Amino acid sequence: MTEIRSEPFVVNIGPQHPSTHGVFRVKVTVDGERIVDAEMVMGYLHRSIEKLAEERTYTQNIPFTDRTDYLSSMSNNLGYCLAVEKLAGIEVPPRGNAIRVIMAELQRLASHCMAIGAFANDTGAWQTPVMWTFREREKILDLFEMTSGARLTCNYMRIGGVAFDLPKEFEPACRKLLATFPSFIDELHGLLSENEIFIARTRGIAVITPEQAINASLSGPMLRGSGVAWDIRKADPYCGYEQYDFDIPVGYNGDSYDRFIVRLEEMRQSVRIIEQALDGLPGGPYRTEVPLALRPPKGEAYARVEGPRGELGYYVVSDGGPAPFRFHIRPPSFINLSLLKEMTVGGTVADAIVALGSVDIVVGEIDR
Amino acid sequence: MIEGAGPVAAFWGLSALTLLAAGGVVVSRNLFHAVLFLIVVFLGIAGFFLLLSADFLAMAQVIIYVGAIAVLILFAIVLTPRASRDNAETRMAPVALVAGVAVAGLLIPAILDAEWRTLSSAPALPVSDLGRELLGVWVLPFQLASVLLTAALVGAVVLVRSPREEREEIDEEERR
Amino acid sequence: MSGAPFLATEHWWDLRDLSNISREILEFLDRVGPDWLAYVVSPLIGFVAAFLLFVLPSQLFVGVYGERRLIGRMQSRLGPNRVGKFGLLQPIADAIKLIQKEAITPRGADKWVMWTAPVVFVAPAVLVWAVIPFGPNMVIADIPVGLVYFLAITALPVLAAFMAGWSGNNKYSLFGAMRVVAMAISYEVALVLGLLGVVLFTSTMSLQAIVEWQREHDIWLVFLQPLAFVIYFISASAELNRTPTDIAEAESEIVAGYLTEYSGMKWGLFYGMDIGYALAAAAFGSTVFLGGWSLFGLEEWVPPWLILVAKTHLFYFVFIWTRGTLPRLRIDQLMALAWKYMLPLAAINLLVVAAERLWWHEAGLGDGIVYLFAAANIALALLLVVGWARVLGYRPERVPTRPRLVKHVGGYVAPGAETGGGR
Amino acid sequence: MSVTLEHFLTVSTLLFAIGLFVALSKRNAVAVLMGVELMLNASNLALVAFARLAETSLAITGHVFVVFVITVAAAEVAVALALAVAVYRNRETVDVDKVTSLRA
Repeated sequence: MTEIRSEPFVVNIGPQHPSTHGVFRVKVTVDGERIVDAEMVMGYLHRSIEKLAEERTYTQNIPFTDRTDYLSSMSNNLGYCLAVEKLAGIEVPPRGNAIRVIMAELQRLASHCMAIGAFANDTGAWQTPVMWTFREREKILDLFEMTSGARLTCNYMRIGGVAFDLPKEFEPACRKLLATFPSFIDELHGLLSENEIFIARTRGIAVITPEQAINASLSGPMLRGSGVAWDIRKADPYCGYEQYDFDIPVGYNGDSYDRFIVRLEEMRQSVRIIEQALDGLPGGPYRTEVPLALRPPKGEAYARVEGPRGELGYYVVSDGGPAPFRFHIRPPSFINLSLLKEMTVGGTVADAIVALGSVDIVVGEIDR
Repeated sequence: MIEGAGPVAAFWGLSALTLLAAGGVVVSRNLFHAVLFLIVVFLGIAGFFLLLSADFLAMAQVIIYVGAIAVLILFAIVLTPRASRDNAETRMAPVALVAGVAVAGLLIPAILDAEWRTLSSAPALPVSDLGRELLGVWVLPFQLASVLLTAALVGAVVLVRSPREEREEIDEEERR
Repeated sequence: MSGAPFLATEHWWDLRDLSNISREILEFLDRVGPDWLAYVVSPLIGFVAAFLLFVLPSQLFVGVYGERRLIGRMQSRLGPNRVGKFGLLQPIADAIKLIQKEAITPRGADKWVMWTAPVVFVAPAVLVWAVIPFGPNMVIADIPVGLVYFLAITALPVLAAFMAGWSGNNKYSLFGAMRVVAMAISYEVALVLGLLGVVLFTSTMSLQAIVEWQREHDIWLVFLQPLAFVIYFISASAELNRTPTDIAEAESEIVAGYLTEYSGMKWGLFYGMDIGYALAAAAFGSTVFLGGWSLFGLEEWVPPWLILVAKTHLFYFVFIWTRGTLPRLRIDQLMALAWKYMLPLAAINLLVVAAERLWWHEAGLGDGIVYLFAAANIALALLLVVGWARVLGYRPERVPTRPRLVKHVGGYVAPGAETGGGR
Repeated sequence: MSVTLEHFLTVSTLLFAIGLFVALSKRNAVAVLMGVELMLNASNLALVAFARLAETSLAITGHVFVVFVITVAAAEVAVALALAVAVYRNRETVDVDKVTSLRA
């Protein structure tokens, strides 16, 4: 008796879809509600930043780094500046390093707020958690605007340090934020982590085993959610991270729920780091002077930073000219996405959306 | 015998609606439209029940026929995507036509010239009588109907479960 | 207390009972026009009064405006306050905007079915109000099967949703249509069984008689039948596709479900009538469970229809509240909830109520026994709601809600090896 | 003008005839089922008409029969559609003409 499968049909969780966090398409072959096959289609936001960077001087490339991952521009700036400083052998004064740490951690808080809000949206808690996280994120963006002049693409860091010193009113505003942030995290914890329906929707969805995570070279909350304790700030400290005392949150069984609680805990740790950095803020210059038409010696350098989404690497090759010969970015969300097929096949469409939300992708970074 | 301008107008309206909708089921070229016409027929019949002051039956008719059976038919159409949905007739259509006309031709004259012993005005039958009757004299058929429903339920599930789902169940038992 | 319509006074301006006014109008028409005129006009007056006085204002202002303001406040934002004073004209602005928007028919869509779907969706929304009693003799049609009439009417919009989803010729709307129908049917079974518990006690299905019964025994059915109330609330929010069960238009999953292809006033009708059904379910719920227009004797002074409107909006607020906070359940979890959880609870509730009723009438106990039944039923409800999940074998495993904190890098723990942290 | 039992019976017979035609002539099994539903509804109508208008002491039995007809019709629809889907799963068609061979 020839058995005819009820024919699966292809549904486009298409470029224009409310929960793909940007212009990103998943061609999902669906049999009933169950997903049989998922194929990603990317490149809608490709602006060939890496090619453009080869015609501009090192300092002119800094604004590009803001626009790759528009949700964590500070971390991208930091990554690029570290790479060029390693290439050109430039020393950064202690005050510059401390300000860089504060800014990177503030950016992590803002990005995680966005990630948790969007993830809660995908599970269906329509708009309420997102609005709360945005309210807190606004306070952080005000701090950025106060120091760098821009809210999203700050372009604040320069090779050899930071563009401007911290304004006088930054310290009190930042202290006020740090005082209220832990209570906000507890509020979110109460609203979502102990919510039966939220647990039912995210527990056991898109499970990634530690071996799978390591083989697919995942990084950031994806890796830590699966139980692997790995953080660039601890493994390969930069900008003086070794002075600060903080912990790395590690999940238990690598499902969407664990990734969510890892991000929530990371926000608490970032608050601790910022407090320590603010307390011990050294005086002195915030930047070593670097000639505009910097010509680093011939060679290559790779610097990596623990961005909100994972290991953010910058690989810069110089042929002695004013412009980099080759400029490459290691985008964490592009690599974290490589397991999407294993995560979604077998589940339903609703689970696929939750899985995609738990990866926390930024399409600007994927397509560069 | 139903008098009064309202009910008589309602009767002619409802019968027109029902018969036209039944015609729609026959004529419409798209199976989905046929089902919608069928639903209009069910609603027309519910209207007739209300006219004959059998209000519980009218509500039961709407809940069961429109709420469940029509939706069941819609599901059947959705679950058979590659089957032809053109509501076409088979080669037997003329024979069926003859059969239909014969049934109508024989019955209607018989109805019209038989003199029925009808009541001029009968009281409406309250729902409580229907309940008392169902669980009183008719309690055995009532139980039989429930047995029949369960059997039909189980039968339908067994028929439709595809081998793939069975394999899934077997794997689950092994895993547990 | 019941019997003679105690509020029907002769002077028409007595607003506590609007039937005085309609009676005046009908008498005037009888004197003036032919005899069938009153017959035709009386339902019209009923519908116009019900629609203008209760449905339209509460639907527009509580539904569109109130809901958005409340949800706004829940999300620490303001909600509409631009149009008119405090944003009160927002619903009207929405309506005008939707009317002049173009209603697109996608290519390959089934034109006829697509444009009859909103009509089939809207008609029952108005019919539902025919049965709900607003006052002692202020009900448009007090038919002896009011309860079953409500169930029949709420079965029709499910069909309209399927027509809308099917005719839109779009994969997402087909998903939405299938989900709506599958969910509505399974929750309707639980709803019918749950409401049977109520009918067993009041031994009548006419809504007016149910309200009278609650006034006579001075107890609201929500205390007597807590299980039926819980089942009614969950089934109603499932039938209306409101969060946490709004999987039909799950924005994050299937774009807008069966409404994906609709735009302009056609979509506006669906959106408006969604709120209409929610209000009708709230009104029905408050009539059957919260004593309808009676408030333990207060209805002599306060106009009864005001009491009903207040209760309806209170009920509706709970719908808004759940919509504002709870995430959405997956379709299979919902189905499991309906068949494995709600249906058995409704069946057990029915058995218990039948036993109580039999004992009440065979032993000829007085009416005071009702409070004992209420206490017993509430205890049973708590026991069952908590215990039934365990009976089904669902053990809430301890969910570690805090990750482990590790000082140093390197090494990993195999999953399940050690579950640290606590709830 | 008044409506008598004959009116109701004629409408019921017409509906029955249309149902018979649909059941016998349609090619799609689901459409045949709709024809059967029409016939059952026609009989329901006649039963209720008799219960209300005919001079009989057993008027309520008409209603009881209608309830039984509705339950049986529901069960019958469920099984018939299950059959149609099962046939579709194996022959990829629900046309009554094509499903003729009894071989597995």
